[in-house]
Amino acid sequence: MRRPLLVLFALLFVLAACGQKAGVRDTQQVGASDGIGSSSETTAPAVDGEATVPTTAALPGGTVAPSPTGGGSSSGGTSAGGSSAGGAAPTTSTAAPVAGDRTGISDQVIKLGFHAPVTGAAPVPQESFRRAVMIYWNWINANGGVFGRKVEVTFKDDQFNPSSAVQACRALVEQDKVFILLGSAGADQITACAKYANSVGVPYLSPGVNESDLSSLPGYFAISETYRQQSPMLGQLAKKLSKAGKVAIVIEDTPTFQDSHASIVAAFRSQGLSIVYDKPISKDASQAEILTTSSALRGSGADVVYFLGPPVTFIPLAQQGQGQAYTPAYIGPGLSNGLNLVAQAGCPGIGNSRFLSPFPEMDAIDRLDPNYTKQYRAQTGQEPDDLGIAIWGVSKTIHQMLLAAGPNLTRQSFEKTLVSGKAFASNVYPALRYTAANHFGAASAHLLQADCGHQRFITAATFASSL
Amino acid sequence: MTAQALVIGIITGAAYGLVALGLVLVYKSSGVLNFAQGEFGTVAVYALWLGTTHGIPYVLAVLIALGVAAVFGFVTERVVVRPLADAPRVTVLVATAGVALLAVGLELWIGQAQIRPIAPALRRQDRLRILNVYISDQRLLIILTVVVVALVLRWVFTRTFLGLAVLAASEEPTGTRLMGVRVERLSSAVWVLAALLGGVAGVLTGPLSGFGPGFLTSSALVAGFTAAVIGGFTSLPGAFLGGVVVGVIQSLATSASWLADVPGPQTAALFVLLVVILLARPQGILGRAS
Amino acid sequence: MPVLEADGISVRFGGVQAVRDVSVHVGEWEVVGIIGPNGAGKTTLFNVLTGFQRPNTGRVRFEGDDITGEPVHRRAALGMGRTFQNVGLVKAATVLDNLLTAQHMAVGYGAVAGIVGSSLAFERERAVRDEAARLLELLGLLPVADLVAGRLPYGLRKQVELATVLATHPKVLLLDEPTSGMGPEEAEAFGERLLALRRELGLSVLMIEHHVPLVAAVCDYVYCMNFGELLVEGKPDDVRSHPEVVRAYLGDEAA
Amino acid sequence: MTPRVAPLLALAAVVLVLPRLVFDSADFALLSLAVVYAIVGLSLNVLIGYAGTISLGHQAFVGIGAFTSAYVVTELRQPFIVGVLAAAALGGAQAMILGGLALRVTGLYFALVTLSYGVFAQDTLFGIKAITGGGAGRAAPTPTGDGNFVPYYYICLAFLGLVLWLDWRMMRSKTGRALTALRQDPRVAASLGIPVKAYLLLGFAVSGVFAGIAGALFAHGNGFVVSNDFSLQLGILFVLMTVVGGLRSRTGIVVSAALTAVVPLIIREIPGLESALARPERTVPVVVLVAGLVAVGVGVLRGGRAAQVVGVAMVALSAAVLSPLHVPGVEPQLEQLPALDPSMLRLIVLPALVVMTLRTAPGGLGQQLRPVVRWVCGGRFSLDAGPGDLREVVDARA
Repeated sequence: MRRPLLVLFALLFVLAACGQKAGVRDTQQVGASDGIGSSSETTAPAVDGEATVPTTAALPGGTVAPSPTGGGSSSGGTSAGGSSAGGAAPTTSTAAPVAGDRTGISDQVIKLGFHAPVTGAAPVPQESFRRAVMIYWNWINANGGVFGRKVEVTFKDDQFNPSSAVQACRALVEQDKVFILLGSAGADQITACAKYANSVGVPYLSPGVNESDLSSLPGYFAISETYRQQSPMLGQLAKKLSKAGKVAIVIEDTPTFQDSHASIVAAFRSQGLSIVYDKPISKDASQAEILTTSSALRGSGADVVYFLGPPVTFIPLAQQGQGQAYTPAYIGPGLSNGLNLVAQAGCPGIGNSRFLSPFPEMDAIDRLDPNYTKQYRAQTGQEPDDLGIAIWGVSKTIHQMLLAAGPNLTRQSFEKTLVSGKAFASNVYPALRYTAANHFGAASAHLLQADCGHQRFITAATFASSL
Repeated sequence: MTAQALVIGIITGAAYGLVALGLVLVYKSSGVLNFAQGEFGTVAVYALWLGTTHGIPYVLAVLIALGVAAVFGFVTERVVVRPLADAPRVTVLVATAGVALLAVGLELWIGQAQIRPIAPALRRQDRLRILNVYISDQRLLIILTVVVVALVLRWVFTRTFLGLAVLAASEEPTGTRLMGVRVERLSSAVWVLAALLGGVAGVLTGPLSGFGPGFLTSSALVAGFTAAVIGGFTSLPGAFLGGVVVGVIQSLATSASWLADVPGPQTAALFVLLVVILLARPQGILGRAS
Repeated sequence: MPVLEADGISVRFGGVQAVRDVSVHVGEWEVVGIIGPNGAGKTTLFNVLTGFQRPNTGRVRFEGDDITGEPVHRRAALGMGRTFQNVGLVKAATVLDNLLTAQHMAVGYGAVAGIVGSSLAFERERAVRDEAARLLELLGLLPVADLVAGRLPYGLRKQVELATVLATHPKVLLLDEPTSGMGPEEAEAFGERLLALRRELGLSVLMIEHHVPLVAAVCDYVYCMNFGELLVEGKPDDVRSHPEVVRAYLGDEAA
Repeated sequence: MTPRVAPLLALAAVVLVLPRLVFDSADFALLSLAVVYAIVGLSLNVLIGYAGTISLGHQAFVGIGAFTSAYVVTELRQPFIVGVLAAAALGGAQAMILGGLALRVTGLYFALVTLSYGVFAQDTLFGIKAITGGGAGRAAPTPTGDGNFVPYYYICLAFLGLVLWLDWRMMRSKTGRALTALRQDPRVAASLGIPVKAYLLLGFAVSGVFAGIAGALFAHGNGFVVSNDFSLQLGILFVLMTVVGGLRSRTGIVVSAALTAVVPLIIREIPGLESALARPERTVPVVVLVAGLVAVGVGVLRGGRAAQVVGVAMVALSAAVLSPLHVPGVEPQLEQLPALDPSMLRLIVLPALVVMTLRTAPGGLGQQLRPVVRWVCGGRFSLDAGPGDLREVVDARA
């Protein structure tokens, strides 16, 4: 009986030690035109020299992105093995010449690193994320790329956990040698990663969340309004919505949200509203806590509730409120990517909620950027959703920045371009204008409103800077 | 405020009682602390979710989900518990913890990490109003279920041949076998029953806040064990009462202003409660000293 | 001065009076026996003497000092060695390791010094090993030194147990049915060894024993218990022929 | 017995040199984690294997070490080594407090206490903002420079060596004998003069010190710690890997813990496995395929006709299901992203191994490795190199 076990263990042990075989990495590579990415069956060799630019990005297994010099072999720390054309970029390194740091840039490719929670406590919907992540860049790459370079996005899951986020970002920087890092959702994760990125001199961009921890980082740039910046607008909104003049504040219990809390308190006060409830809510709130909170909210008489926390907490809170015959207007600086899922899960409880968001909802996107739905349908054959808009918008903003930075791209020139005073407008995310002193360059947001009749959110206002 | 906390505690504690019942059932009949009890429920919710999203009517999907839980319980007994019948009880505990972890792994794999919503069996939210707290039909159903199950099981264990045989088998397996009782079958029956109870707990509480991998283990296993300890670990109605006590203490801890600066006051309250009870009355509040 | 002395010991378990007002004493160099039918409270009394059981009333004195509240290991340190009815060995360890374990008090280095491996600890370990080997040789157990104690035949286990108790350097030995499971000849041999040990090591002995001829042969003094009370005490021959004892316990055998 | 030099040198080469040759420098983060897990396994072994007391809250022991060291290094601005020492001290202290409870509450009930303690630590202790940063976590800089894991791996190895040495010394000295005695029969231990309660506390303290060291190394290897790193799931994982390694077997535990940690690396190194694992509909046939091959193998070895037939059928069936997946071009582009973090496979592999271990090989991996270890230590190589006491896997006092 013992012998098979021995063999199994021995096998595992040997496999662990038998070295780096050509295979897939744990990175989740999304090659520019490498249609099959990391699926194991791909054994197409990397083709040296010129590759025809694919007309559409969805040519599976067809053309492979041009291999950078030295690709394929497992020298040094960067090769991803034979199958993944996007893996290797040993041509440039941190030891680049005086011209600047060209890590992640080659003549053919610009590599971006992207982290988001697809697992963990409050993950973004995986399938939908999976579909959306390369749509914008596939389209750009198919039309010549950025100054002839293809953009590749390497994605890693941060598990909605700051600690995993740092690891993901470190792997993106060290293993995948990306040019810049992008964050998407989750304030704690973004803060942790931004600090890391700053410590190794890699530019980091994300939708703005909390300001206090990030404003001191020279390499951090917010591509939307921060929670603090949104507070005055939310104050006005609360003033408009509240009949009784009584408002409540429910914020997830993390130090990251301290400045958000201070700013919303100030905003409510300046609108002359009286704050009748102000208590944090636990990260993993139990049934009893949610019931107690909703009951206390009802007891306080607040008819507007500012909520800042993950959907996993918001949805049961709103539903429980409805069960307690309590339906205040919930407002806030946006739940994480993809509000329509919140609507599907939370209606009718969330029926009376309005959130600010860096990107518009499905009802307005065609007016602002008709290419999105077209490309989404063409590339995936599926109906587009709002998570796709979020990713599309980020990508488009980065594209503007890369174009502005010009063909002689380095990390230094990129950052210099950002703070040159130029405006970057994607027409999806708010227009951005940074200065050397201010890396929080957005001045507007979209206002989204729940529409429980159709279980979705609709865009009540686009690019509002006050209400 | 305190009176309200009492009501909230009772209605949330009933769910703990349901988990505790399954734990007590297994412990009473085999002396095993079953760490997989929560996952019996989570697996059932996943089955319910798969069923309803594939267009199976709700009631049928619930039945299928309970069936899945029962099969899971049966397989656990056959593959893990029975071969370890002679092993120390801590060994079996480790094995059931392994089963729980396995279930979490499979759930992650099949359903991903998403927290998902699922419709309740009964939708009316504001059926009853006690001390300004509305109690939904789903919660009433949970309370009713836990009371009925506790009483029925108690009756089974004190009045029926089956129940007495189970108890006898746990005390004196050889003697019971000599009396012509098939001890192995009893063991299977107990685990299937426990898994069914777990499944009921899962499909009833899953809709309250949505579910994810391992949700019943993380939200109710520790509370369920504490409830069982309060109930003396062998008393079935005691498990229900223990659940209510835990629920009330948690909701008091949540609303207590002097605990406002303590992070995770509910978990802290649970830990302190368990330690205090075990130190003061190791046999539990309702249990009798052996 | 008596080595071990118990005064007016009573123990109650719930409603059951296991031991009622029992006094025993063991003088220097004495071999004292406790007899009585099963359930007479002998082992409970033993547990009180060695510290496993707290008496409800009564005092226990060792060499004149009151040790009633002392924990088991402290009594062992004072010089009380005890064997168990069902063989008190570390069953999974080898015979040698058992003897090393038994010299716990004698090793002469601290626990932390042992863990970090001070030179004193290494040196003392060697000394302890030598002592273990000496004891094993003394008892003729060297051939089984590397065998697992729990797997030895019953009689050998008993002998190993005695060796471990001797390794604690006791002044008084408390033996709980040392000859259970032995035949008459083995028991007789055991009695001789016991007397020899007393001679060589200067031990006092208190033993629970059923084997009456052995008690008669080796004991200087005998207590007889029944229903938790002391029935009779005295010289073995007197106790043996006492009518109460005959009626209560020895009736069949004496007849 | 004199140890054989050649195999020991080979082992040293495998541990010290081989990783430099085959792994990226970035992979050393995971290799460091493997060393940390090995220390955790040894720490848990002191409690379960030596003292016979179950702990299901060991993630809290590790977490306390992690936050202590992170706090000492970032807030108090002390060097790394001071952080590790502080972590070891506090880890030992909190373990002794819990040990005090173990004196009063034994067996299964103590298992419940540790379970509850672990969750309490995660939610409450690790939520104290001033020390742990609340939910936002705390930075813990890597002493060898950020992201420079190669030297850090060797630092971790040095600590593993230290822990192994302490463990070995403990078991060869009076403490080890006292723990063995009190685990098997506290009454016998006491009557031999061993202060049972004190040694149980000492066992907890040693376990806590080891766990504290592991926690500090974990924190500084991660660069960042947050309360969610120390979940109930991790605590169970720790227990399972220790049991699979084989209680009271240092070798087995180190190997098993290390393998548990490097599961993602293993998956990556097996071609095709990662993407096959991405989605259940693709993995199930793979599992069936492997199971079928095993069934055929067992059938051939044991002469079981039925097993062979069933095995062949399973192989054929799964091959039929799998074959379309291999046709290039069929893969839709959406499949680019594997669905899950491969580390979740730990949650499936380890429980399966634990059930196998408990049922058929109670000595765990340590028992399987014993012939080899014996041979390396200078004994004869014999597959039957018998262990003395392997009847109980977890003979905690219950």
